[in-house]
Amino acid sequence: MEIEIISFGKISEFISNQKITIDCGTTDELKTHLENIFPQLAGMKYKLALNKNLVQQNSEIKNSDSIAIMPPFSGG
Amino acid sequence: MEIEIISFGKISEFISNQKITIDCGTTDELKTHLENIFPQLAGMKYKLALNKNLVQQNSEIKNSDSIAIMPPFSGG
Amino acid sequence: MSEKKIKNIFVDGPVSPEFIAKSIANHNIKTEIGGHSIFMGQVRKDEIDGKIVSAIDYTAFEDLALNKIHEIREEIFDKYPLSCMHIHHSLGTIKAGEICLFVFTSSKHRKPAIEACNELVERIKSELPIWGKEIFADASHQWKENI
Amino acid sequence: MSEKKIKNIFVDGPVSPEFIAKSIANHNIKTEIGGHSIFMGQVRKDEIDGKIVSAIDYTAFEDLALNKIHEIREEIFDKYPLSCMHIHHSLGTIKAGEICLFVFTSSKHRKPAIEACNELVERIKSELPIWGKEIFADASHQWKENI
Repeated sequence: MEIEIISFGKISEFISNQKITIDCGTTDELKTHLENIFPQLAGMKYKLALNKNLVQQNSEIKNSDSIAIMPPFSGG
Repeated sequence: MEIEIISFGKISEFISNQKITIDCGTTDELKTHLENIFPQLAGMKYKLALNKNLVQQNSEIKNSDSIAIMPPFSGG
Repeated sequence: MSEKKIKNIFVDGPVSPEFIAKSIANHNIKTEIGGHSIFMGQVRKDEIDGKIVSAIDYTAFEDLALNKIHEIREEIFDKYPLSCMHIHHSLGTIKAGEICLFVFTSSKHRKPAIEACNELVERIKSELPIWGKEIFADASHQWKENI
Repeated sequence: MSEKKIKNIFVDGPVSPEFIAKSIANHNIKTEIGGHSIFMGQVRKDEIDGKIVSAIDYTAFEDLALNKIHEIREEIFDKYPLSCMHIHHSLGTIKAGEICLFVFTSSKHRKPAIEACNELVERIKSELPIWGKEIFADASHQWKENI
């Protein structure tokens, strides 16, 4: 299936917004996959959002979902 | 000896600024004296200042000293 | 940044929003500051026994108050790493809705500014010889009590 | 005073002292208010490894941030008896000395305004998907980290 990847902050410097095709069906599986294809991500703290909701536990991904990859927040 | 009395807030409504002649030599004695001549003071919380310094313990009064009589503060 | 000279904190009448804006704007050259904390006291249109407060008339024992706030200022500067501290209290008649107290602290990181501001407000209310007379719409009055 | 519609908190560029003054002035008709608490974040000209920060460039995941701050807003209104709550965060390039965050709470008595303001600032910094890129005078950069 195809999902959309958007990235923010420091992570946007090495992962650009793009569509990718994946086999995996959960956010935990996606993390492993992302860390394989973007090795810089492996050493970093980051959170995912699935369709604009912060991922707080392993969640199922469906075709056409949007996944945001976010480094630690630094507003204010 | 003669001292100057100044008063503030609620207390200024029944004790006007004035000079009074007293025999007593300490602020504790003065309090008793003031409560005798101004009975309304007896039931109230108030603090004294001697020559613009808050009286925190019994202090000696000298001729021409200035005594401020102050009800609880309500600034802000 | 302890200051030796006694600063006046009293202003005649309300503290205006324009005055506060100017005070804030003055800090944009102080580029070591990361956080500002402000407290403002505003006169409330309280209802007391069926009567409406229309204003508070503030008086102070000014000499004593200025000595005391000087002492407090030094203590707060010693206790917290502050860049700036500004305190303004109104005297005279302040109408409901107007600002009668403006406390403004600034520091590199936010916490000292926030804590110093809170502590200043508490100390101003409990330690400064200032009195508020609540004026009702019918021109009667009662003396305010801080709780 | 819980609000149902999602309010925008983002402003392009710095929060100006005039905007803050106007925001304060708007409250003089709210005569049930007795205390206002304000926090302002200002961009610091930090020196990092010998390089000077000249600005911070803020970006956000706006949809997620606005949903989250809406949730926070409701929780804070439920927790404290507030009359008003205003939150503004800058996006884009904010120069050193300029204000990038403005949080403003008001209540009848001072404590709820003060506590709500502090709690909002902490939650904004830790829970909103906003990122600051520190731009150095030589045009290089590093990503800000909140401590």
